Amino acid sequence: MVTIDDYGEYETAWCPGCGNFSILKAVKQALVASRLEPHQVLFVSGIGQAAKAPHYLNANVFNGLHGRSLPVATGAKLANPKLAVIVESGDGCNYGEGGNHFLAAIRRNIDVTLLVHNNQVYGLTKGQASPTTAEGFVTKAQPEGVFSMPFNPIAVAVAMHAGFVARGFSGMIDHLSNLIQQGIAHRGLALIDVLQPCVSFNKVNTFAWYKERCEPLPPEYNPTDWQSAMKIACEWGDKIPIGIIYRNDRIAFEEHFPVLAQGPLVEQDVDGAMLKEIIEAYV
Amino acid sequence: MVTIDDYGEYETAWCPGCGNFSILKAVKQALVASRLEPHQVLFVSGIGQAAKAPHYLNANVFNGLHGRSLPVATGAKLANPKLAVIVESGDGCNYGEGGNHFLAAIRRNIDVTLLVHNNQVYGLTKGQASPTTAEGFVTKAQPEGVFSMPFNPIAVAVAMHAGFVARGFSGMIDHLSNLIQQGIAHRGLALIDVLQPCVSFNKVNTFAWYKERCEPLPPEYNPTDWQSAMKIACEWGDKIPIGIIYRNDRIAFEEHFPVLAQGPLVEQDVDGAMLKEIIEAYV
Amino acid sequence: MPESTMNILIGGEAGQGLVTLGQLLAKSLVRSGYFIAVTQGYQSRIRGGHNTFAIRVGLDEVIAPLESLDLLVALDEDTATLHQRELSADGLVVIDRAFDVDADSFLKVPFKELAHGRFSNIAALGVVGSLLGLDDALMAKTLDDFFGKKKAHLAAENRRALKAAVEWTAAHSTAWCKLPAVSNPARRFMMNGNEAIALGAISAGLKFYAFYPMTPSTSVSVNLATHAKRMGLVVEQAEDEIAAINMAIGASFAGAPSMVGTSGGGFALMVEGISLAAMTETPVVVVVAQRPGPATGLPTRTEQADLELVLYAGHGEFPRAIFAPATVEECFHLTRKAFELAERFQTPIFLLTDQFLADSYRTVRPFDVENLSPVHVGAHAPESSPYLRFAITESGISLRLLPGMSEHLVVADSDEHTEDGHITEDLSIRTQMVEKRLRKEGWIGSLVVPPEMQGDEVPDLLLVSWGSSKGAVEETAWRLRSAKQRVATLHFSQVWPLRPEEFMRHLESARQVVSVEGNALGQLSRLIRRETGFEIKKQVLRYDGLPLTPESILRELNYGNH
Amino acid sequence: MPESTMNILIGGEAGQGLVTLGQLLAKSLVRSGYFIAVTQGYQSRIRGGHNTFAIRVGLDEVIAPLESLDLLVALDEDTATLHQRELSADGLVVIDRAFDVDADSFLKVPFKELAHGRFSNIAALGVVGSLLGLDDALMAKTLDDFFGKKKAHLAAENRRALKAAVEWTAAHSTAWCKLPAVSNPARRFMMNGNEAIALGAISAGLKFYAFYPMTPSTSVSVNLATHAKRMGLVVEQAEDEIAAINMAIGASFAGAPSMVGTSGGGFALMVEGISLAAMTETPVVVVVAQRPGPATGLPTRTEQADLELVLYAGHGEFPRAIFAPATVEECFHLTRKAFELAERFQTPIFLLTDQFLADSYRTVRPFDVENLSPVHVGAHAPESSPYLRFAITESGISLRLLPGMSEHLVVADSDEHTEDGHITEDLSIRTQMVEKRLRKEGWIGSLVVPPEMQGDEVPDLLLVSWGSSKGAVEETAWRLRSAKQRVATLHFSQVWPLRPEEFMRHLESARQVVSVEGNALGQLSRLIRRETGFEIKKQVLRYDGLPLTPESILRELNYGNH
Ligand SMILES: Cc1ncc(C[n+]2csc(CCOP(=O)(O)OP(=O)(O)O)c2C)c(N)n1
Ligand SMILES: Cc1ncc(C[n+]2csc(CCOP(=O)(O)OP(=O)(O)O)c2C)c(N)n1
Ligand code: SF4
Ligand code: SF4
Ligand SMILES: [Mg+2]
Ligand SMILES: [Mg+2]
Repeated sequence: MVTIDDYGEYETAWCPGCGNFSILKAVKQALVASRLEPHQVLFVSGIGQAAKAPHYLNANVFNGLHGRSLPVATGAKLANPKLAVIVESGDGCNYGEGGNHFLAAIRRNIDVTLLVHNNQVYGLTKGQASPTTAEGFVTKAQPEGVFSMPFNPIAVAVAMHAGFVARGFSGMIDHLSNLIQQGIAHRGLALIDVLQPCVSFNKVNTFAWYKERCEPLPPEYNPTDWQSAMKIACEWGDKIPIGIIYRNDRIAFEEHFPVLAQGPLVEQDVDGAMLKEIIEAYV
Repeated sequence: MVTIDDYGEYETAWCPGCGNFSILKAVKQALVASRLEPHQVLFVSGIGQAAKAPHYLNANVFNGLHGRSLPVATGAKLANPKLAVIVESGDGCNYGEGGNHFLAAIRRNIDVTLLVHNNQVYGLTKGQASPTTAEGFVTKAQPEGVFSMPFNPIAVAVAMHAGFVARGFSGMIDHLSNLIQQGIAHRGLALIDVLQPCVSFNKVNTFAWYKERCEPLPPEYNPTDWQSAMKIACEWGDKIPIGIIYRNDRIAFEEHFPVLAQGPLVEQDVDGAMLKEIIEAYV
Repeated sequence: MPESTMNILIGGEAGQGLVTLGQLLAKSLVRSGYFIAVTQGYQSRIRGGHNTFAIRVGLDEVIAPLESLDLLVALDEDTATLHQRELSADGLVVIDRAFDVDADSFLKVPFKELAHGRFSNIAALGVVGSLLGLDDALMAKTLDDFFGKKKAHLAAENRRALKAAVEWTAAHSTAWCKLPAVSNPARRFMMNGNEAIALGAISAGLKFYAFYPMTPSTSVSVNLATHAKRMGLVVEQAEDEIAAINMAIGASFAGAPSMVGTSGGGFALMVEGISLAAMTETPVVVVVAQRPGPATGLPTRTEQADLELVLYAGHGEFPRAIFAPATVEECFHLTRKAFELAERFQTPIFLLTDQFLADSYRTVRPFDVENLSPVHVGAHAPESSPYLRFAITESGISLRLLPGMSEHLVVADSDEHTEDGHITEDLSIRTQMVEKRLRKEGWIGSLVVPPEMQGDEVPDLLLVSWGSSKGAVEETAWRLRSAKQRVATLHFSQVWPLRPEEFMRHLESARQVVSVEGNALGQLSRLIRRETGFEIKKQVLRYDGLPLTPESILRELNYGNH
Repeated sequence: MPESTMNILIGGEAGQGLVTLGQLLAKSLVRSGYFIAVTQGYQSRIRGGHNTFAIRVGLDEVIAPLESLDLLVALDEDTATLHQRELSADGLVVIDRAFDVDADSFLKVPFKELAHGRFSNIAALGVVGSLLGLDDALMAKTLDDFFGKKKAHLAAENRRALKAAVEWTAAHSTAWCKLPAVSNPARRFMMNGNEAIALGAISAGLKFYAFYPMTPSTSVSVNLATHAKRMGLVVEQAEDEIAAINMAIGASFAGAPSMVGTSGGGFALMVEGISLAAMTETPVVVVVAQRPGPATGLPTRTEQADLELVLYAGHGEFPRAIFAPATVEECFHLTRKAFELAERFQTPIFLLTDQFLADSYRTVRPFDVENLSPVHVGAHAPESSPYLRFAITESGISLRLLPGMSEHLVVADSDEHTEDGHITEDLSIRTQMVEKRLRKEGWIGSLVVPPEMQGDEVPDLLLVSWGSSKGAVEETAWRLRSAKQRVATLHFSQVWPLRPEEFMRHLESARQVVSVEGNALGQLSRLIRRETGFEIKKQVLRYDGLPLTPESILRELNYGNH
């Protein structure tokens, strides 16, 4: 049986008090609860503070470019559908630089768990606005405050009929861990947007700020009802709903490829006879 | 008074019967109705069949890279807010290669009219699937049919509270022309997704197919009601609603910059005294 | 043997079935035992405009396109007007009787009647095939094969048009000369560059391919998509080129031999990803089919102006190899070699082709399919832990395990990393890792495809070329030699790395060295000078969007009309 | 005069106020009349780790960083451990008394008490300033200016800590030597490379700037954002680098002098946009602040390995210029020159800097602000129509009108185009347009900043360098000359185009030529050989993420410890 110790414990480069620590803990718990062993899991990340997370546990890791974790994860999943693939990266990475891949991953519904550490700021580059930063938020790069409307990943994902759309909060580890576990179990893209205080650069959306607002959806909430999901997706104010906001059972992308039912591509030989037949057709 | 003749008449490189001809006509009508003279208008396009449209009328034109018309248009509008800036390009250009800019333009709410010739296919490159191609649609590049769910630009734009969201049909020129005129008049990003038959590569969503389904929204429809807009945005089947689906009065992006109230940046001198003061602060 | 070829150009508007006609005629020629080389010229539009499909045919291998025409098949009036001046002395124009143009050399055919108002292109096939002396039955079979079962309903009608045309030609036979017959034609393929790349890749073990459509690379993608289901490939159209290269890297990391295909502008978007592949030491093969730039340029034409872009693509410093196939056969074999190098050296490897070669159908001798082994991916898991993905070795190559395929954990990072793949800011490890990666370049260099020298060892004139221009340059040299000049050629089918010891003596022993390139800056010349100090002072450069031809080269060399 | 400098290194964790301390000390030194050169070393994290802020100070211009330390200010124990071996014979370590480390050379200060448990960094300023002999009042004023009105509430507390520290130092004054006093210090700026670029750009008329944050370029963006409102600039953080370059192109097309700033990986994403700017002949200035690659590499360190990337970025062929400022002054002036060239030649112009220079504060002599005229944008509308945006001219430069600013229509296309800017597939126009664009390169070449030669005309050793390594190389030469060697330096602050006639004789007359570069492949050497054939056989290369120093160069030259 896999235990939390199998996932190790490492020194990090994060600031003391950062919300990332709790997310890391929740991830480990979820992996254990999912009975996954380290070598069965592939973490793909981009660049940013959040993107360092996979370095701090035992697993396969591909820490790629800023904004590009979803395509890498998609490729890896399509090469080896047996891997449990988890993307872990920041709000800037996934909704900023990587916005186009976010849309495409939802459309594909590739079986990847997408964990976005959403601290509403670019942490690693020292506090510029991210796509989820609130209007009016002042930074050194936005001295007059942010002019753009914040990106609502949940609303866009629900509008696009993503297969699994959830919001968590780093301050509620068990709740979050459970969401991640369900996300991993879900066949298809599972978006989990995790509200995460950045103690160094976000002095507005602090731990206390989130704590005061985050409220788990009631047990009777039905995440398969698109209409109400769309409504919940837009709630963001004194109350911020957390939990699984929407889900459906769209077929996972990799299931469209019969070849992948046979397992990892690397294990499959080149069919010489078929190749010959194909080449001979050029006569 | 500007007339339709001021906008000229040119030979095109389009296939006979292509829906682009009608869109071109509607655009010219709308420009005339908007009392805009050719030199007051800047068309920005990408690459594709739709993107050639601005070559076929008289106006200022920047025909840039595939997928990148929105950033070019944003830069141009921010340099000269007096220009009426219209982006005209295809579904592949705007929702595929340019997906990230589509999201950012909506968030900014830059005052640009975004005209998407949506033929649900990549025309110029000979018929591969585009982001709006229906699931199961077979092409040479997708011989097993498209696996991804089509992108619904209207739903995403409404979910993101875009300022002006409309759908038109090339087969209803006057209706379309009116939408375009209203889009130009709207201060902020105006998305007009135009259903456009591609006679060469889309044998499913033909003129007849659209004609049968497209239905103008009833006069009593209230596009300022977000909830019902979200519902209408998802209608796509035997009936496809056309018209202004959603609008609000978010402030246009360029209005955040006091300097732009003074007109084009090129007309504004470098304030030498202020520069001196700034530089002297480095002492 | 260049002089004994015949050059046929079919011209017309897009949408007239010109490519179908060209392919059918080409295929019929190949099956009849001839060698062909096709040059396609088309515009960035789907209907209308002026497109061409030229077939140069001969009894021996045809290596280059030619400007001078023997037979012009004009599907519209424009074609006759535009190309008549390229017609050789006894050249013939085949044209629809309906057009109001005429000359002695015109064979005016009642296409509409022959084709009953449809399939004029099939009627043209019949006329041209008959003029050339092709067997009717062979043409009919080629027609059937082409339309296959799917379009069987068209087969009968097509055959009728063909038959009518053949009969009409027999009845109106002119004095125009047929091709010399080939007895017992050998079994050969008709294949273009992009098809050969796709097949070469599959034979090398390709399992994952990602792309975003872009002329002239798209047909690699379409070919792979066509064979995907039967060969168990995953072929995916990405949302953009950035996604394509990153998907390929992810798939390769997880064990699938992977490739992407694009052209200059799309490749420009992959530049960051190339650097990622190099840093994470992930094998990936990148096909760049060149077309004229900058920016969108001339999207359907040809050029050789992205050598430098590909050579220096990616921030930071790392090893790579660049193949530039000269022929369709080389497209096949160098693609295979690219996969081998990619897997072995765990770094991006490039195939640099162009629109001309991509679309150029050729007669190709059958491949020895049985003996084409695919690459071996990854290594066996070591017995001991911890596994060090980036172990610093003398060769620079580290044992590559695949994630999920053993209990060992595989960690890769785009940041500088320790031997176990984790992010580090230790500057002494940094130095070692830079050197480790660069050591691989030495090894790659020891395996280069050497440039090919042909002709006099001590020539008066040495013509240097790379990639698809090889044939045009060799034919130029052949012509000059026929005119008793001492001319040699030095051709590079791999443009990086270069091994000066393999070609310096050729450059130095020639009285004059001229480089012939399809670009405006002489990019190979510059590279040769960078690597050797040798300056190639004279250059024949072409950058109007058309492939180099013997005539164009001779003109620039001031040898007039050879 | 390098030997009469003093080298101070402040080390500690991120988050300890080390940069603030460094800036205050540096500013106090500049205001006291000294010249400084700062080297910042930091890690890719916000808190913790090991960061350094080194200030080399002297009476004359300080041109290079140094490894050997005279004063080590250790805000943590690690700093003492890591850097003690760099301490010169009579060097001193200033460290908190609380730490359990000791040696003769340690001055142990009760920082917590002096600062009342807060603002240890300000107490350190007091101690170090006093040791150096700085005036208390000047330090106090510098402190006030720094925290300004916004943080006035901190001012009193800070001044108390400063005062306590100054007094403590006076009481515990060691024999450690002060700096020689400067009477009547001149008014000078303290400025780093990125600040100078921002100011240079504003003075040149910059009106639009787009960026996506990326170390070490971000401070250009932040500086411009800071001044935007007062100077009437539009500064916009884009959704990605592709958007940034395309926005800048759009803004420039519409008349705003435009710039983007990024680093290697972000620049890789702009490569397609660069080609677009060239094709549409739209002026744009591109700042590339280098850091070590490939991929994410070492994001906060320095390197000079993207010369080739920038030189060949963009598919297709077109003219460009690349400036590589050597100093903060050059950052200012060459940015201005970049804007001038961009406007005049209507093509992308590059500024290639690096983390070292970007973050290196220097003492800078005041600019003559009154006489810095901004660029002139666009031309006057011609009286006659039609206006041809891309008129083919002898110089290659066409009259640039701005859309909406006259009744003339301005049309630009990324496709090949006619003189009026509309898409064309006419291949003879294509040829003319390629040549028109490339003709501009000749003109740009005639305006290059010539490389700077210093020292013996016929040296035994010629050191060749580019960009920010100039100072280290010149100081190396100076040291060798002091040791009676005949050494000269040849430095390039513009790396493209090159004009061999300006430097060939220097290369050829030296007995030995050695290039000194912050990369692993000797990229400038390769370029020089490509352009001239001259091979620089020996290279001193550094690629561990740190800037070149005189010591590191001398070590590689095997001149031991000079
Ligand atoms: C192509 C590219 N552009 C920019 C950067 C610089 N960069 C590194 S991390 C980052 C932002 C990170 O923000 P986010 O994804 O929200 O992560 P966080 O640090 O907040 O966890 C940026 C802009 C980069 N590494 N690569
Ligand atoms: C970076 C880049 N990638 C790919 C292409 C090739 N390309 C040109 S047009 C096009 C698709 C056009 O589709 P769409 O935008 O829907 O326009 P349509 O032709 O259907 O009107 C593509 C993929 C390109 N020019 N540039
Ligand atoms: S900067 Fe913010 S996100 Fe990054 S480690 Fe520190 S607290 Fe966490
Ligand atoms: S291919 Fe389709 S979109 Fe393009 S011109 Fe033809 S019909 Fe129109
Ligand atoms: Mg963030
Ligand atoms: Mg389309």
